[in-house]
Amino acid sequence: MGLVEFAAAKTLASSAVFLFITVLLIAAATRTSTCIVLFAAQCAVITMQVVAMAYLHRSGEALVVAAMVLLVKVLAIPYALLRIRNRLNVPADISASTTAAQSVYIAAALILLAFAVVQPYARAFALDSEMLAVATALVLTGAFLMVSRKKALMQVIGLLVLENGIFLAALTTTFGMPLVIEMGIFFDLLMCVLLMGVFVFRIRDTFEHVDVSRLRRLRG
Amino acid sequence: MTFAIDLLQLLVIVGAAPLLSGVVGRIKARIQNRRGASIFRPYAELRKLFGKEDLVPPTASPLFRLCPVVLFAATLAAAAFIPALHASALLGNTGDFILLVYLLALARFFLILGAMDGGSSFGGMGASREALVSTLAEAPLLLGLVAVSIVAHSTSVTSIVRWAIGRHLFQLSPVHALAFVALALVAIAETGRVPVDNPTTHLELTMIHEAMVLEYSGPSLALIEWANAIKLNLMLALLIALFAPWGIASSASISALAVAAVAYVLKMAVLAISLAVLESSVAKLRMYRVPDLLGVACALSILAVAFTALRR
Amino acid sequence: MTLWFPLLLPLLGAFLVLGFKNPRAAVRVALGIGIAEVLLLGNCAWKLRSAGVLQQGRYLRADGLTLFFLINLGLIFAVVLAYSVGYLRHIPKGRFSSPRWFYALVFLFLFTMVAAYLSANLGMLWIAIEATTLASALLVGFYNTKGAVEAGWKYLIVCTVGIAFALFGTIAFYLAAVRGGVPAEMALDWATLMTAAPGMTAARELLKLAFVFAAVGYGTKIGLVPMHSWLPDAHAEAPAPISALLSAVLLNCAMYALLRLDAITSHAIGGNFSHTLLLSFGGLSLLASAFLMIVQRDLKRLLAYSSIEHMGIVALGVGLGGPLGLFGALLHAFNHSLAKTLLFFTTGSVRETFGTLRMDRIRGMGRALPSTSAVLVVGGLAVAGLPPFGLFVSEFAILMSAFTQSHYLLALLMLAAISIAFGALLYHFQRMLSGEPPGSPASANRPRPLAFEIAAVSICGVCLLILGLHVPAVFISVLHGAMAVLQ
Amino acid sequence: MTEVLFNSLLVALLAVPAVTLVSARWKKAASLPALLLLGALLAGALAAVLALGRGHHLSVDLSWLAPFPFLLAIDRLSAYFLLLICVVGAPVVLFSTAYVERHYKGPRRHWLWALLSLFLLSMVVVVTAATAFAFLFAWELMTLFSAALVLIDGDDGDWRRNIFIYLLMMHAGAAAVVGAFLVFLPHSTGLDFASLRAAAMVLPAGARTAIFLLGFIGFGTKAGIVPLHLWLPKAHPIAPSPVSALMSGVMLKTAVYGFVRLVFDLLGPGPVWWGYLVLVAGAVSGLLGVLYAISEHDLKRLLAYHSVENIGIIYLGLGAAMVFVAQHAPAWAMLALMGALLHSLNHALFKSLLFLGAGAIADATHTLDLEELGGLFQRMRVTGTVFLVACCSIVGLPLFNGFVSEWLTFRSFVAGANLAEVAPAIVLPLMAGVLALIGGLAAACFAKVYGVAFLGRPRSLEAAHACEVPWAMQTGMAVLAAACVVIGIAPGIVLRPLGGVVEQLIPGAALPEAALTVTRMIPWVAAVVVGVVLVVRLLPRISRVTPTWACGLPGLDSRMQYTSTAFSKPLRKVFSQVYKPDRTVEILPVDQPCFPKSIAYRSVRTTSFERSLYRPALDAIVAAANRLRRLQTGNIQVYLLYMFLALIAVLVYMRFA
Repeated sequence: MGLVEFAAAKTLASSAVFLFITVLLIAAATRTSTCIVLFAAQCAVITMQVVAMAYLHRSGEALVVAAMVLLVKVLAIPYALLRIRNRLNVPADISASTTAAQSVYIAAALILLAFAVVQPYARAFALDSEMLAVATALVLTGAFLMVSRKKALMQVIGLLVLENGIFLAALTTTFGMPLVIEMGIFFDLLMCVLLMGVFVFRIRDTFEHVDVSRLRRLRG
Repeated sequence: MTFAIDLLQLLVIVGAAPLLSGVVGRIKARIQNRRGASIFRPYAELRKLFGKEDLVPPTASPLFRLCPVVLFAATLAAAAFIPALHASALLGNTGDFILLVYLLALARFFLILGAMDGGSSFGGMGASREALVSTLAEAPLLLGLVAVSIVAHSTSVTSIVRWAIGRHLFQLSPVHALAFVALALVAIAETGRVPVDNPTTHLELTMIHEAMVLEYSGPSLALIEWANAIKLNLMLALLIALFAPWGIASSASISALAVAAVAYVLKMAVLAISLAVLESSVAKLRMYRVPDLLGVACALSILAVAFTALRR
Repeated sequence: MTLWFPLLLPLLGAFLVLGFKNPRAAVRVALGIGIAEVLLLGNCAWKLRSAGVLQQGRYLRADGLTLFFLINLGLIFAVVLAYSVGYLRHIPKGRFSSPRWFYALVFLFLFTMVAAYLSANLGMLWIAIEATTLASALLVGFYNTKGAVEAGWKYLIVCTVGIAFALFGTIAFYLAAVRGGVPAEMALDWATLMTAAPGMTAARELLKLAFVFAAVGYGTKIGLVPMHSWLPDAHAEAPAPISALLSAVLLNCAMYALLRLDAITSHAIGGNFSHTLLLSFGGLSLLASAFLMIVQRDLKRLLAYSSIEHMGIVALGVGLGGPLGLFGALLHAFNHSLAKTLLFFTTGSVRETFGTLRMDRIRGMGRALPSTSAVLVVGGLAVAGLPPFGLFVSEFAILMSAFTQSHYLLALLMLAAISIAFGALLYHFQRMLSGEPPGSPASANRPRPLAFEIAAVSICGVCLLILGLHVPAVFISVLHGAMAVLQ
Repeated sequence: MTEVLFNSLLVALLAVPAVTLVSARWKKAASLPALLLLGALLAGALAAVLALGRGHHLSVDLSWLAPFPFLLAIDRLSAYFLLLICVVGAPVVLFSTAYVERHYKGPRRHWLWALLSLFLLSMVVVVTAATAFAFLFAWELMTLFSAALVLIDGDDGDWRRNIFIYLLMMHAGAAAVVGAFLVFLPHSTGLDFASLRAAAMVLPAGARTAIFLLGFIGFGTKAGIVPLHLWLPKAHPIAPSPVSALMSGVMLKTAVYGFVRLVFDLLGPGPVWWGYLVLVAGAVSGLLGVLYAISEHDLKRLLAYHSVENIGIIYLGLGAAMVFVAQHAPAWAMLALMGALLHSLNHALFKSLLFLGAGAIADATHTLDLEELGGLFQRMRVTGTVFLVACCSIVGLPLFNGFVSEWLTFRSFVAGANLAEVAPAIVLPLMAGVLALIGGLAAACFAKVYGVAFLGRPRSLEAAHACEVPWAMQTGMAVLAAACVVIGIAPGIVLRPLGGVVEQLIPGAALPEAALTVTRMIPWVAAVVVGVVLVVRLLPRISRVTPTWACGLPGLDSRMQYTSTAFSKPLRKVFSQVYKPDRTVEILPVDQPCFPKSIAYRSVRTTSFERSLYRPALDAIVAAANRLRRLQTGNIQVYLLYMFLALIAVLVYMRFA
C-alpha cells in the first residue's frame, strides 16, 4: 500500500474534521468576505476528497468531476462573489439576527443533530457515517445561515453551503453520479449564482440596501 | 226518505236559529230584571231588513255585496253537516269535520274581506280583531274534533254521533270531558258571545263582529245576522250531537223523530239558559286577554288528543 | 430527430430574437419562431400518438404522459404568445419593456420546460426544472419595479432551496437503484427504474426518504402549502402573459416531475406512503388557499391563491390514484391551465383602465369593460368549478374516486373548501363587476382588443366549454395513454 | 309518441336562445321565441300526461355526449313533476310575453327569453335525470340561470348582496347534494339511479344516515326549510315577476322532487327519527314562514315567506309519510305522500299566480308596498278576481285546490292515531293542530293582503290611477286561476294519476279508500254553496250609493283605513316572542306632545336568522382567514423556515409512520 494510497486514505479521514472547522468558522464569521473565503476553503477540501476518491477507485470520471469542482466552486464562484461584494460598496457587516457566539453554538448543535440523524441510515446502508454526518451538517448549517442572515449575499452563500452538503452526500453515498448529470448540476449552480448576483445588484439599485429582511412590501 | 228527513233537519236548524237568539236575549233581559223583547223579534227584524234597500259605500267594489251572500251560503253548508234530530245529515255522511271547520273558515274569510271593503276604520278594526280571534280559535277547534274522532275511529260527523249513541250516559271518557270544555270555549269565541265579544254593543273599543258589519244595511245585513244566528245554533247543535247525543233518532220512524225533537228542544233550552246566565254574570274580557282564554282551550284540546293515545 | 428539433428551436430562437433591436421586427420574428415551435410540437405529438414511445439517444425519451403534457404546453404557449403580441402595447413606457428581451426569456423558459418533458432520466429532469426556475426568475422581475425585484428574489431563493432538496431526493433514488442492482450509468433512467422498481423493495427506507425530499422539493415548485409562499408574490408581480404561463404550465411541469417519482415509489414499495403524503399536502393546500382567497385585496394574488387551490385538488387526485383519481387529476390540470390563462388575460386591461389591481378600488367593471368582464365571468365560473365548464367534470371525477375509496372526511373537506373558494371568488368578482365605474369612463380611448387577443381568449373559452360538455374521444385516449404509463 | 313529444320539448327549449338571436336581428319575428317556448311547454305537458297515464318508462340516453353517464328517464314521479313544470311554465310564459314587452328593451329582452328557456330546460333535466351526474349538472345550472335572470333587473346595492347570499347558499346546498349522491359509491357499481337503488339495500346504517342528512340539508337549502331559508326572501323579491313566479312556484318543487327521489325512491325505509326530523322542520318552517310573512308589507317578500310556509306544509306531509313507512303502515304513508305531492302542484299553481298578480300590480302601480295600494279591485277587475282565487287557494278554503291537499295531510295526521306505538300516535294528531294554526295564520295574512291591496280606498295616487294589464297577462293568470278552481272542485282528475305515482314510491299497499272520499264529498259541498249564492243573488235587491259612515265627521280619507301593519298588529303583539319587535313612536313637534302634528309608529323585527346564525359563522371564517393571512409575513427568512419545518415534520412522520 504505497505512500500515495496512504495519503489518499488520510485525506479522506481528515477532510471530515476540516469541513467541521469550516462550518463553525462560517457560523462565527462577521464579514461577508471571510465567509466567501471560508466557502472557497470548504470547496478546496472537497476537491481534495474527490481526487483522493478518484485515485482510490481508479475512475477517470471522478478526476474530471474534481477538476470541475476546482474550477467552478473553488475559483469561479468565490471570484464572482468577491467582485459583486466589492462593487456593491455597502457596509460589509453581515447584520445577522443572531450574535456570533449564538451562531456558533447553534452550528455545533446542528452538527451533533446531524450525527444523531445519520446513525441509523449509515448502519442500514453500510455508508461512512462520518462523511454522511458532515454532509447533513453542511445542509443544516446552510439552512441556518439562510434563515438567520439578513444580507442578500449571505443568503447566497448559505445556499451554496447547503448545495455543498448535498453534493458531498451524493459523493459519499454513490461515489459520483454519471458525468453528464454532474456537469449539468455544476452548470445550473453557476447560472444560479450569476443570476443571484444580477438580482443583488437590482435590489441595491431599487432599494438602496441589500438587507433582505426589509423586503416586506408583498404581504398577505 | 232519509234525504227528506235530513232536509227537514237542515230547515229546522236554519229556521230555529233566530228563535234561539231571541230566547237567549229574552232570558238575559229576565235576569237583568227587564221584560225584554219577544222571542220572535229576530224574525221581525229579518223581515224588516229584507224589505229595505242596500246602502253601498262609494268606494266599495262588487265584492262588498257578494261577501254576505257567500258568508250565508257557507254557513248554511256547514249547518248541513250536523245531525241534530236524526243520526245522519245532508252532507255529514260523506263530509267530515275537517271540511266543516274549513267551511266556517271560508265564511269568516269573506266576512273579513267584506268588512275591509267598506273603506272605514271600523271595518279594518273589526277585521283585524276577528283575524286574531279566529286564528287562535281554529287550532283548538280542530284538535278537539280530532280527539273525538280518534276515540270514535272515524272522521265523518254522523258516524261519530252514531258511535256516541251506542254508549250509555256515564261511559264518556276524560277525552270527551276535555274536548267538550275546549269546544265550548271555542264556540263562545267563534260566535262572538260575551266573554270574547259583546254582540249587542256599538262601542268601538270592544266590538269585533259588530265593527265588521257596521257598513252593511238592508238584505245584506239581514243575511249576515241570519248567518250569525245559524252559526250559534250550529255550534250548540254540534256540542249536543258530539257530547250528549241521547235521544237522536237512529231509525227514520215518526215516533223516534218526535222523541228526538223533544230531546233536542230540551237540550237546546238548557244550553240557551246556561249561555244567558254566563253572559249576564261574566264581564267582557280585555282584547289581549282573549288569546289566554283560547290558549287554555288549546291546552285542553292538546291534552285531549294526548289522552286518546295514553288511555288506549 | 423529431424530439431534438422541438427542443433546440426555442434555444436558438431565444438568441435569434436578441439580435433584433427594433421592437416591431423582434415581435414578428418571435411570432415566426413561435409558430414554428408549435408546428414542431404538433408533429412530435402526432408521431408520438402513433408510435407510443419515442427514444432518441440516452437522454431524450417521450411516452404517453409526455404527450399529454406536451399538448398542454403547446396549446397554452400558442395562446399566450398570441396574447402577448397585443399585450406589449399595454406596458407603460417607463418600464423595462423591450420585446426583444421579453421574447428571448420566454423562449428560454419554453426550452427548459420542453427539456423537462423530454428528458429520459431523473438527473436531466432535475436540471431542466432548476433551469425553469432560473429562466422564469428574470421574467418575474421583468418590470424591474420594487415589487417585481422583491418577488423575483424570493421566487429564486425559495425555489432554488426547494430544488436542492429535490436533488437530494434524486440522489437517494439513484442510490436505491444502485443498491437494487441497476447498472450505475442506467440507474437514473426512468424507464429502467420503472422496470427495476419491484426489485428495489430492499431499500424501502431509502425510497421513502427519497420521496419525502422529492415531494418537498418539487412541492415547492408546485406551490403546495406550506412551501407556497413564493407563488402569490411571483404571479402577482409578473406581467400578465408570464403569470399565465407560470400558473398554467410551470406548475403542471413540476407536477409532471412528481408524477414520475410517485410512479417509481408506488411500484417499488406500494402507493400508500407516497399517496398519504400527497393527500395531506393536497388537502392542506386546498383548505389554506380557500380561506386565504377570502381576504385577498389584489386580483392577481387572488388568482395565484386559486392556482394553489387547484394544484391542491390535482395533488388530491394523484394521491387518490386509481382510474378515476388519476383521470380526474390529469384532466383537472389541463382544465385549470385553460381557465387560469383566461383569467390572467383580463388583468392586463383591468390594470390599464383602473390603474390598479386592488379589488376595492375597481368598481363598475361591467359597464366600463364589457368584453373583459364577460371573459372574467366565464373564467370565474370555470375556476369555481361550475357545470358548463371542464373543471366541474374533473372535480366530480376526483370526488367520485375519493368516495369510492371511502375517504369521507377528505371528500367533505374538499367540498367545503370548494364552496369557500366559490364564495370568495363570487364576493370579489361581484364587487368589481357591479356598480358605477369611477371617474370618466375611459372607454372612448381604450385601444380596441387586437384580433390576436380575441383569438387567444376564444380558443381557451371554447376548449373549456367543450371539455365541460363532452370530452372528445381522442383526448380520452391520450389521457388513458398517459395513465397507462403511470399504472 | 311520448318520446317524440319529450324530445321536441328538449330541442325546442335548446333552440329558443338561437331563435332569440334571429328575432333580435329580424324585427318581424319578435314574438317567435315566446311562441316556440309555449309550444315546447305544451308538448312537454302532453308528454307528461301520457307518461303518467300509461306509466310507460321512457328514456333518452345522452351518454355519448357527456363525460359521464347522462341518462334522462321519465317514470311516474318524474312525469308528475314534469307536468307541474309545463303546466305552470306555459301560463307564466304567456304572461311574460306582455310583461317583457312593457318592462325590458333591446338586449335585456333577448337575454331574458334565452335565459328563461335555459332555466326551464335545466329544471326539466333535473326532474327527468336518471343518473347522478345529469342530476347534479342540471342542478347547478338551474341556480346559475336563475341568478342570471335576477341579474337582468340590476346588479348594484342590495341586488348584489342578495344574489351573493343566494348563490353562496345554493352552492353550499349543491355541495351537500353531491355528497349525498356520492356516499353511495363504495357500495354501488355506477352512479345511475338503478344501481344506486340496488346499492341502497346493502348500505350500512351509518352511510344511510349520512346520505339522508346530506340530502336533507342539500335539498332543504334549495327548498327553503327554516334555518336554511335565508336566501328565499332575499332572492325572490328582486327577480322579475315571471321569474320569481317560476323560482317560487317551480324551482322549490325541484328540491321537493329531489328529496322525495332520494328518500322514498333511492334510500327506501329508514329509522323513525328521520320522519320526526322532517316533521319538526316542516312545522317550524310553516309557523315561522307565516309569522314572518304577517309582519311584511312588501308584497313580493311576503309571498316569498309564504313559500317557506307552504314548503313547511309539504315537508309535514313528507314527514308523516316517512313516519308511517317506518311504522310499517304503507297505506297511510301513501295518503300522506299523496297530500305532500298534491300540495306541491297546488302550491306551484297558486304561488306562481300570486307572483304574476304581484307583477300585474307592479306593472299598474309601479309599487309593491301594501301601504300604498288599495281599491285596486275597482280598477283591475280581472286581476282582482284572479288574485282572490289565488288567496283563497293558498289559505286552503274548501272550493279551491289548497284545501284538497291540506285535507289529505290532515286525514293522514288523524289516521296516525291508530298506529301501534304511543309516540307517533300522539305526535301526528298534534301536527294536525300545528297545520290548523298555520292555516289560520295564512288566512289572516292573506285577508290582510287582499283587503289592503284590492279593497277599500286607494292609499296613493299610483293606486288611484292604476289601470288593467294587457290581455296576455290576464289570460296567463286566468289559466292558472281556472286550474286552481278545477282541482279544488273536482280533485279526482289529479288524485287518480297521483295514486299511480305514490304506488310506485311506496310499494306493498293499496291506496286507502279515505283518499277518494274527498273526491265524492267536495263537489256536493260546492253545489250547495254555489247554489245558495246564485239563488240569493237572483233575489231583487235595490241598492243606493251613500257615503261611508264617518261618525258624523265631514270627510273620510284613505289614511283612516287600516294599513297592513295595523291589521297585523294584534297578531304581532300576541306572537311578540317570535318577533321581539323594537317599537319607536315619534310625535312631532317634540316640545308640545299634547298637540301633535304627526305621529309616526315604526316596529322592526329584531329576531333574524341572519344576525343570530349566519353573521357569526361568516365572521368566524373571515377571522380565521385573517389569522392565516398574517402567516404570509413577507419576510423571506420566515418562508424558508416554513419549508424547513415542513421537511422536518414529514421526516418525523416518516420515522414513526
